[in-house]
Parts: sequence; C-alpha cells; structure tokens
Amino acid sequence: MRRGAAWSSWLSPAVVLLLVVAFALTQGSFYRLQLGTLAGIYAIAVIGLTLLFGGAGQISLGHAGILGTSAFITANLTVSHGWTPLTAMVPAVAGATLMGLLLGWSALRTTGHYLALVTLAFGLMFSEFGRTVFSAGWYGVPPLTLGPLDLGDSQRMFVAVWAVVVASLVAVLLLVKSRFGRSLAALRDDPVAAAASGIDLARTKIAVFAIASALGGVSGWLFAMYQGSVTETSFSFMLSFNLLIMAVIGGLGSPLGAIVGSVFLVVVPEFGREYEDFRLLGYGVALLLVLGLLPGGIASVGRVLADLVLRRSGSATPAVSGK
Amino acid sequence: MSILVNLMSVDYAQVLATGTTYGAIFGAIALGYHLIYVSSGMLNFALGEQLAISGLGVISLQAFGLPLIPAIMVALLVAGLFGAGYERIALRPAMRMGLIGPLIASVGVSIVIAQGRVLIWGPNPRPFPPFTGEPNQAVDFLGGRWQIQSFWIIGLVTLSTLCLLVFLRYTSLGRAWRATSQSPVGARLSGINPSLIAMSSVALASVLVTVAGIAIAPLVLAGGFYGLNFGVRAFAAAILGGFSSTGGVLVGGLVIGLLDAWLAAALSVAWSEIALYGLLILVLLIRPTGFFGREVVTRS
Amino acid sequence: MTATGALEGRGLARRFGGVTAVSGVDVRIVPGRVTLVLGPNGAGKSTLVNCLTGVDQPSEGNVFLDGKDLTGKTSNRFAQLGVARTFQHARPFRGLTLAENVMVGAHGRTRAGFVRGTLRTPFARREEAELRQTASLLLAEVGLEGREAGSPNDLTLEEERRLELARCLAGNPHILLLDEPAAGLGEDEATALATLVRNLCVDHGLGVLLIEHHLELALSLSDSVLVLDFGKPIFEGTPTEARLDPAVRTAYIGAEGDQ
Amino acid sequence: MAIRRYLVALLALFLPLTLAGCGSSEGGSSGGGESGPIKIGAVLGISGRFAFVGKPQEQALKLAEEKINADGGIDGRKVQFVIYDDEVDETKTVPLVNRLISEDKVVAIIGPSITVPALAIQSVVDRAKIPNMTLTSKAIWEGSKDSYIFQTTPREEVEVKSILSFLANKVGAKSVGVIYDRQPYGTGNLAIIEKFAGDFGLKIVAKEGIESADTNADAQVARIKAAKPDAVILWVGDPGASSVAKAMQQAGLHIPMIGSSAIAGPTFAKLGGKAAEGVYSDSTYNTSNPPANQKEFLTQFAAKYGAPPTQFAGFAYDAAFALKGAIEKAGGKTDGESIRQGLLDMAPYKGVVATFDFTADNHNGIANGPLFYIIQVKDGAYKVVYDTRQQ
Repeated sequence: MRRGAAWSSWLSPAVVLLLVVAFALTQGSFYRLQLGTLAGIYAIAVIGLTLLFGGAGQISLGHAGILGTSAFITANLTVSHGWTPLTAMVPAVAGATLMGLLLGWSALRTTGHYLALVTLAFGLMFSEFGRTVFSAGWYGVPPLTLGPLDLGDSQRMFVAVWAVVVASLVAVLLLVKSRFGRSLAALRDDPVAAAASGIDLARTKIAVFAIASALGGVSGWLFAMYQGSVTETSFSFMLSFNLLIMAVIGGLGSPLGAIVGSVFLVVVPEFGREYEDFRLLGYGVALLLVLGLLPGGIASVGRVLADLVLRRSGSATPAVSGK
Repeated sequence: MSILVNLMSVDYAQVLATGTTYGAIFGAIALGYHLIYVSSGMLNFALGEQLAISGLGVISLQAFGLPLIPAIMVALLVAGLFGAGYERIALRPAMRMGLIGPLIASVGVSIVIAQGRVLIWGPNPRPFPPFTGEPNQAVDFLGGRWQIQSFWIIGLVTLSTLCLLVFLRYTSLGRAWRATSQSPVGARLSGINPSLIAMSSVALASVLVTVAGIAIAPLVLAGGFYGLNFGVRAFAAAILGGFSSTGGVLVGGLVIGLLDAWLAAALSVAWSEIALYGLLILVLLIRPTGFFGREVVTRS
Repeated sequence: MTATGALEGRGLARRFGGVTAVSGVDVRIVPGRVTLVLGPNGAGKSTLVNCLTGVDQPSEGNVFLDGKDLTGKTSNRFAQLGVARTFQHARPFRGLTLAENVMVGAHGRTRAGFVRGTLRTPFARREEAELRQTASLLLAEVGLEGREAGSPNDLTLEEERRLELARCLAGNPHILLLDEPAAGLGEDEATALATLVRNLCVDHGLGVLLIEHHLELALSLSDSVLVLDFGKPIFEGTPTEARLDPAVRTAYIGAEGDQ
Repeated sequence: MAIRRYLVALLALFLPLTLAGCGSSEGGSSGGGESGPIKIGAVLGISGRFAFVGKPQEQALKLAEEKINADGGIDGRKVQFVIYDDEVDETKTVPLVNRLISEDKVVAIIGPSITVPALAIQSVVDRAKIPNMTLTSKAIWEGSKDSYIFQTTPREEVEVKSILSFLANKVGAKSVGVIYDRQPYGTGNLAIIEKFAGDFGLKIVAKEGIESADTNADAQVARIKAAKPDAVILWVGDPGASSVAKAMQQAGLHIPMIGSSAIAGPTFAKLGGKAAEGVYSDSTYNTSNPPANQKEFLTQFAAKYGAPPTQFAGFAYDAAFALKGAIEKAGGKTDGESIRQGLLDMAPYKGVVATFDFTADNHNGIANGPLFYIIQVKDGAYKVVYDTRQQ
C-alpha cells in the first residue's frame, strides 16, 4: 500500500517460489510431497476466499460446493467421456464460476448472517445432492499432461500446483492494489459510502464471488487429478469450514496468510499420529488459541514479535471498528 | 405428476407428530441462537454439539450414583458454567476479528466438544431411557403415533421457554438483557456491562439446549452425530423466525420441524434434505429478513 | 458522460413505518449556486440528502438530473453522473490509505476493470498514475498534504470530514451535497472551508447543497435557502428574506438553543 | 518492518513442513530389510462415522501382532503393525498410504475399511508394488491381472445371496423393502440386491437411504410401512440400524427384518434394546458352536476387549495371517513382488472367516458359494438359527 508496494508485492511470491522449489528438490518422500501438494491445492481456493472475506467483507460457508462442482465436472468429463484433464478445465472452472455468480447474486439480496445461511445451505445442498445422485463417485481421473510433460509424477505435480499458487498469489496481490481492489475494500469498510462514491455494489459483489469461485474451480480441478478419484465425501461441509479456518488463521484478508493457513491446517494435524485420540482435539484447541491470541493470524506472528521486542506502541494494530 | 401426488399423499397426522416433536427441539436451539445474537451479535454454532452430548453427561452423573432429577440439575449447572467459560475464553477474544471471529471460534468449540466426547465417552452413542414408560412406547393421538417422550419434549421446551420469559421480564439481569438487546449503547450508558450480558446469554442458551438435548436423547440416543444436523435446522428456524423475535424463532422451529417431517414423508430422505435447503435459500432470497423480523432501518 | 444540468427533487416524501421524515419538499440544485438547507435536528435534512442521492428511496416524489428522471436509481448511478455527497458523520474507508480513499472517489469516472487492473496494462498503469497525482493534489487542497500513506484511523473527526470532501471532489462532480461540513470546525477553519466551497461554486461551476448550523457563515455563502421543520418546507427564498422571516427565526433559533 | 514481516511469515509457513520431515525421519529404518521387525501398515477408519467398522479391525490387528510375535514371529522376525486412522476420508487415506510406503517402509498394507478410500488408493499401491489386503467387500482387484490388491472379505454377492435365499426359502417373503446406507457401502450392495432379488422371486417394493450415523429413522420406516413389504433388508451400520429397529417398533411394523453383517455384533443389540429382539443378521461366525478355526479367535478377542469380535474384525485378522503365510512361503523375502507371489503360491489358508485360496484370477480366494450363518437376536444376544452353507 505504500510507495514501496512495487517491490514488496513481488518479494513474497518470489520467496514462496524459491522455498517451494527447494522443498520439491530435496524431498524424496511421496508423503510429504503429497501433503505439500494438497496444501497448495487448498491454498488456491483460500486465496480466493481471502479476497471474498478480507477483501470485500463477504462470507461463504459453502465454498466446498464450488470446489466440488469443478471436481465433479472434471471427473465426469475425463472418466466417463474421455476428455483430457486440460480440456476439462474449461467447463470445470466455468461451472464453478457460474455457481459463484449465483452465490454473488444471492449476496445482493442478503447480507451478514443471512448470507452465511444461504451459502451454508448451498454447501449442504451440494453434498446431499452429490451423495444422492453421484454416490458412486468417479475413479481413475488421468493425471495432467501438458504436451510432452507428464505431471503424474508427485514431484512435478507438486511444482505445477505451487506454480499455480504463486500465480494466484501474484494476481490477487496486484488485484487488491488496483482500482477494482479499492472498490472491494470500500465495499467491505462501508457499502453506503462506497455506493455514494460511484461503486456499483451489485457488480462488485458478483464479480468478487465469481473471482473467488473461479479460483475455487481451479482448486477443485487440480484436486480431481491429484486424488485421481472424486466423491462427495471430499467436499463435505467440513471442507467449507476448513477453508474458512485456513483463511482466518493465516491472517484474514492477506493472500500470503492464505498460504500460511493452508499449509498449517494440512500439515499440523499430521503431527502426533501416534497420539491419535488427542490429535483432533489439539487441532480445535490450536484454532482457538490462534483466534484468541493472534487476531491478525499466523502471518502476523512476525509483526507481533517485532512489536514485543521493540516495545512499539500506538497504532501498531489498527483497531477494527464495527459499523 | 407422480411427484405431486407423492407430495400430497402423506400421512399428515404422523407429520404433525414427528414435526412437532423435532420442531420443539429446533425451536429451543433457535431460541439459544436468538438469545446470544440479540444481546451480542455473535453467532454460536457450538449449541448443536452441546445438545448432542447433554444426554451423555446425565448418564455419567447417574453412574456416580445420582438419581435422574439431581443428575439433570447438575448437568444443567455444568452446561451453564461451560457456556459462560467458553464465551469468555473462546468467543469473546475472537471478537477482535469482527463478527466472523466468534462464528469460527464456535466451530473450534464444536470440534473440541466432539473430540472431547470421544475421549470421555468413546465413539459410540448410548441408549437413554425415556422419562416415563417403556422405550419407544407410543400412543395414538390426533390420528398419529406419538411417542410418550414427545409430550415430555414439547412440555419441557414450553416450560423452559416460559421460565426464560419470566426471567427476562422480572429479574434485574433479564431487564438488563432486554435493555442491551434494544440499544447496546444506551445500556452501556445506564451502567450495564454488555460483556457480562453476552456471557450470561451464552450460559443461558447452553442450559436451554441441554434441557432440549436431554429431552430428545431417548428418541435419538445420547451422543449421536446429530449435532450439526440439528444446529443447521435450528439456524434455519432462527433465520425464518427473524432472529430478533423471541416468538418468531419458536414458530420458525415448528415450521422447520413440520416441513422437514413432511418432505421426508413425501420424498425420500435424501431428496427431502435437498428440497429443504433449496426451499430455505429460496425463502431467504425472496424475504431476506425472515417472516417475523423487523425491517431494519439503516440511517446514515 | 457527466451531465451538467441541475439536480431537482419534486414533491419528495419519505416515511419510515408510521414516521414521516420528509414530505412535500421541492428543491433544485443549480450549477454555480449554493442552496442552503436549514432546520432543527430531526427536521429531515439528512433524509432529504439521502433521497436526492439514491442512498435512500423517496416514498413519494421524483428526483431529476438534467431533466432525466433518476428516481429509484442506486447511489452509484448518481455518483457516476456527477452527483457527490458527504455524510453527516464522515464515512472514510478505514482499511485504505488516505490517497486510496480519495482514489475511490474517482471510481465513477475511471475505467480499468479487474482484468486490466490485475494485468497492469499500460492503460491501467497510466490511469493509476494520473489518479495518484490527482489524489495528492486534492489531499493538499483540503489540508492533508503529504499524508497520502496515512490511515484514516489517525485522523481527527474534522480531518475525516475533509478527507471525505477530497473523495467527493475526486469524482469531478458538478453537483455536491455537503451534510454539515463545518461541524466541529473552529472559526478560521470554517471560513477557509467557506472559501473553498465558494471557489468550487464560482470558479468550477459546481451546484452545491449545503446543510449547515453555522448560520451566519452559511447564509453569507448561499444563493437560496430552504428551511425544513418536521420534514415540511416552511420557507423558501433568498438569504436576506430568510433572515427576516419570523417562522424561520423561531424554528431555527429555537433549535440552535439546543446545541 | 515490511521485510521482516514477510520473512517471519514465510518462516512460519515452512516450519511445519520442515518439522514434519524431522519428526518422521527417525522412523525411516526399513521394514523390508534383513533385520529388525517386519513392518506391516494399516489404514483403517478408526474414528468418525465408520468407527464401528475400523475400531474392531484395529483391535484385531493388535491381537494378531501379539499372537504372531508370541508364536515366534514371521520366519523368525518380529512383526510390527503401523496403524493409521483415515477417518474414512480419502483425502487423508491417500497421503497416509504414501506415508506408510515412503516413510514407514512397510512391506504390505492392510485396509482401508471402506470402499471409497479403498478405491482411491488402488493406483497408489499398484504403482508402488506394495501388496494391499483390502478389507472391503468390493472386488477392486478384478480386471487387472497384475493387481497387488487381495481381499479377505467375502464378495458382496455372496452375502447378498445368503440373505435373499434366507428370506425367500425360510421366511417365505415375496416382497421386501430395503433400507441402505447412502454411502457407496450401502448403495453398492443395493445395486446387487436389485440385481439378484428376481432370482429368488423377491420383489423390491421400497428402498430408503439412511446414514450409519443417523439416530432417527422415523421417515424411512414410515415410507417402508406404506409400501407393505413382507420383510425388510437393512444394509447399514449402527446407530442407524438400531434406529430403524426402534422406529419399526414404534410404528407398530412387526415384520421380519434382516441386517447385513454390519450389525452382527454386540452394538446393535445393545443400542436397539427391546426393539432389536427377533432381528436377523448374517455372520460367518458360528457363535453357538464355533469350529476350531474360529474358536480361538472368538475367545481371545472377547477376553482381551470384553466384547465378541465383529465380522470386520475377522477380516483384518485373516488379512494379517494371510500376509504371514505369504512371507513365510516367500522364504522371508519381504519385497512386494515376493509377497505377492507368496500369496498366490501358498497352500490354502484356513482363516477365521473362510478358507482362502488366492489365484492369479481370483484375489479373493473365497469360493463364491454360501458362507454365512443366519443369526437372530434372542434375549439381547445373537443365536444361530439357520446355516446357508447346508442348502
């Protein structure tokens, strides 16, 4: 946001990319690569959600339905109709975006908790529908190939997914600093004043839902190939909440936080597999701790530490004032 | 055409029996949402999970040798303290993130409750005897089969609602609650501590859903996976009833209960769920403030 | 794109449930002239401004801009057509910097959508650069020079109001509705603000609707006066006539005693 | 300020990954090596909605580990089961299987408990050439000659046919209503019931979906009642199954009901109480008069865990001993190829559930003939009332 915005918006994607490549090259373990890939796939969707929640102040408790729509379309076209994954991407992402447009249209009529319920009902309806109509699921989604490049290999898939993550990160970072990004922030901070400044609230809401859903669509599309199989159980209500939690504990409104949150939520529950009974309990407690102690999310750890060390006072954490 | 016939040819007497029973439970949870929402603006998703474990709590207390009634009393007390506690350590600190904070924190509380339940009571739900009569004993009433426990459920929910209304009207804490719900700023100016009101709301709501949870346990087992299911339906009931109207959310509960029972009888259970959510979305889009909510006047 | 005609309300009424906030008001804001709206608190002045800018919809009556009926249009339409307003309680965007706040005000007259904005096409870059410059100039004009990167949370209430004025001007409006812009200002600042409004009006040909409690200052600024009491117009005329009108004196001075 | 924030945030981002690396690297000693214990992995649905399937399987594997090691191990080496819980969420199953293969270095994998995750790991185990003893009733190996997947559970149609023949021949039913689990576990079997019902002269007059986790079945039972079937087939686990029994009692619907082996354990009778009385189920255990191959397992399991084993427990137990036999047949070699060959070459193994003879064409190894006893709840416990093997 400051003058130095130009370099700093390139710094974090560059460093993420560097770490990702380093991780991919040094890891021989399928398991860790796969966790990393899964975290990346979720991160793409969560980056979209940060735009929605943090950027525009909208809410979606049914985002699993968006990812699921895309994954279902991908799986159906590739498994049952012989499409290649690459060509299936177009209808898959388009389908997800269409769902997003519908949700965005709902956001015109409802706000706050009502919008929360509409999106929640959408997510639940999707998984009920999936369970009833597509209960058998699809198996054998082929791996992604880009011309001669076969991404079936875990290492290459990992790199490909994270390339998409970094691209999404860059795009969203640029987006929030553009005219459209400012209109999102205006919508979030004060819809009345935003409209009085000439911002078309309806178009902006629909657009931000569409963008978030398109990213969700990309995420669902990648998921179908990563998993190789698609069933409704992967897109249950819990996924919606997990995505939301990733967005929040990483740092609401921060696209980099979206990545931190996704990696955190995918990797941390894998610790303590030996203490199976306490694992999920610990996850709940960790979530509450982050919420209570770090309102800026895990991505703000640096700032909080710096504040503690330098004993800076005053305007370090801008107060979020209601209304 | 056949779908239409299916929809109409339903055993309405049975729909009434099932719908009223479950509707009362949805209404009680919705009332809990309402209490918390109106006084603090927070949404608490943990109420459903609290409902699901309440029967287990009573079973454990009975295992310590307490008779049923004292065990229920102690369970209600524990529920109230638990509610007040997690409002303080989980929901309130998350307020710093805006209203979405408590919502997510309440999901965190749900996870803790659900996993804690497995640690304490194991993964399987347990049978819970009805308050009177044999398990599953049913009588014919108004043309349908009613479980004896249904009358207990409806009676207990009505009774606790009445208690709550009396409490809100005639006690000083109740008056403070009502003042806060009408004007948080005004209440603060007249010396009421809104954060204390929020805490007691969560405690009250916890007691309320625990009553409902114990009452329903003989029908659906203690500690089943129904927390989310009930929680979402009650959420719908609260929204339908307009969230800010006490009578409205109870009627909303009843409407959702009857609708649920009717759809399940008319369609298959799977399609009835889809239809229920679809209807809900439709209603919200057509009438975003529910049927009993006040029109919110926004002034600049 | 931007119209140049007058903003006009005819037979405006607004009721909330059983309460009538405004009724039977005719008002005309003409480019180059200042229209003053007076009245005690609760007289319906802010409601009138809301109805005239699409923030609220009148229960009766119509709003015209340059002769075109805009009744029922949303406020962003009004803004895009060159009608800007401030709010009685300033409403800055707290998550944005001061410069960005002002840049939002230009939303209606800039074009780069999210695709061009994200891809940073030459068009979008040029537009951003120009906009940033305009924002700096406007911030300087309202006395916030050099604070482009600051946050609205560090502003005083009165500075917030000035920021809002800059945001309005960024949209290049030809009609400006100011809801108590001088509230809380000292004498000097109020005079400076008056000069600014006068400049905008005379030099740039803006039509201004002004709600103001600094009676003398406001009267000296304005070309015509409308007085509301309990939502109804009780006087319309020139400032000189207003000073002499007994009804205005009772209604207005009575209210001034409240403050 | 800004730089520091980014750096610390990025550190926070990659710390968990690096830690995950450290945490598991110590477990990297190879189970396939020549010394140390032989590691066998398992991914089971121990918690979550299918805990009634996975939990007893975990218990059975622990019992098998104890027993094998007490009897001198496999080819002189101790065995160690590395068991993970996938919560029947295939998003977790796939990475866990990879963890077993690439970090725990197991020589074979038992599980998953449920069809969906089992299908999801098919390509993983085949590509890694790790023998997989699947515990679901779906014949996943079918159609692939080189499959590394083997099965110690009876195929779906064996159980379905047992139930249908009992209803047709013994109960004398002409029409049935089916209440099935809405997960593939139930919908898959529903399809098979629909396929074979006609062969037994049975007409399906109603089919209603439910979840194993559901605790209210009023609506389903009301619709079944309206269709007036002669009997009810129940293909769902508990508490869903016991809720159906209760709803039937409450609705006054007193017709014969038979559940799949999912309810052939103590939970159903316990949760159902009086409503469970008279309900049939099928089981491969002859609990009334167990033959030698079952007796030891049944008594040892009950002694260790305080409750008799479910069918699912037996599947896992058999899988463990089949692997033991295969490794011994392979002369102690523990690479995937050798174990697979060992499974195919070893003499028919007399397990708890059945006798298994794996061949290149049949990775199930159970003859497709009748296998089940029909059991009935009497006074809170199951009694054998009919033996489909003798028909």
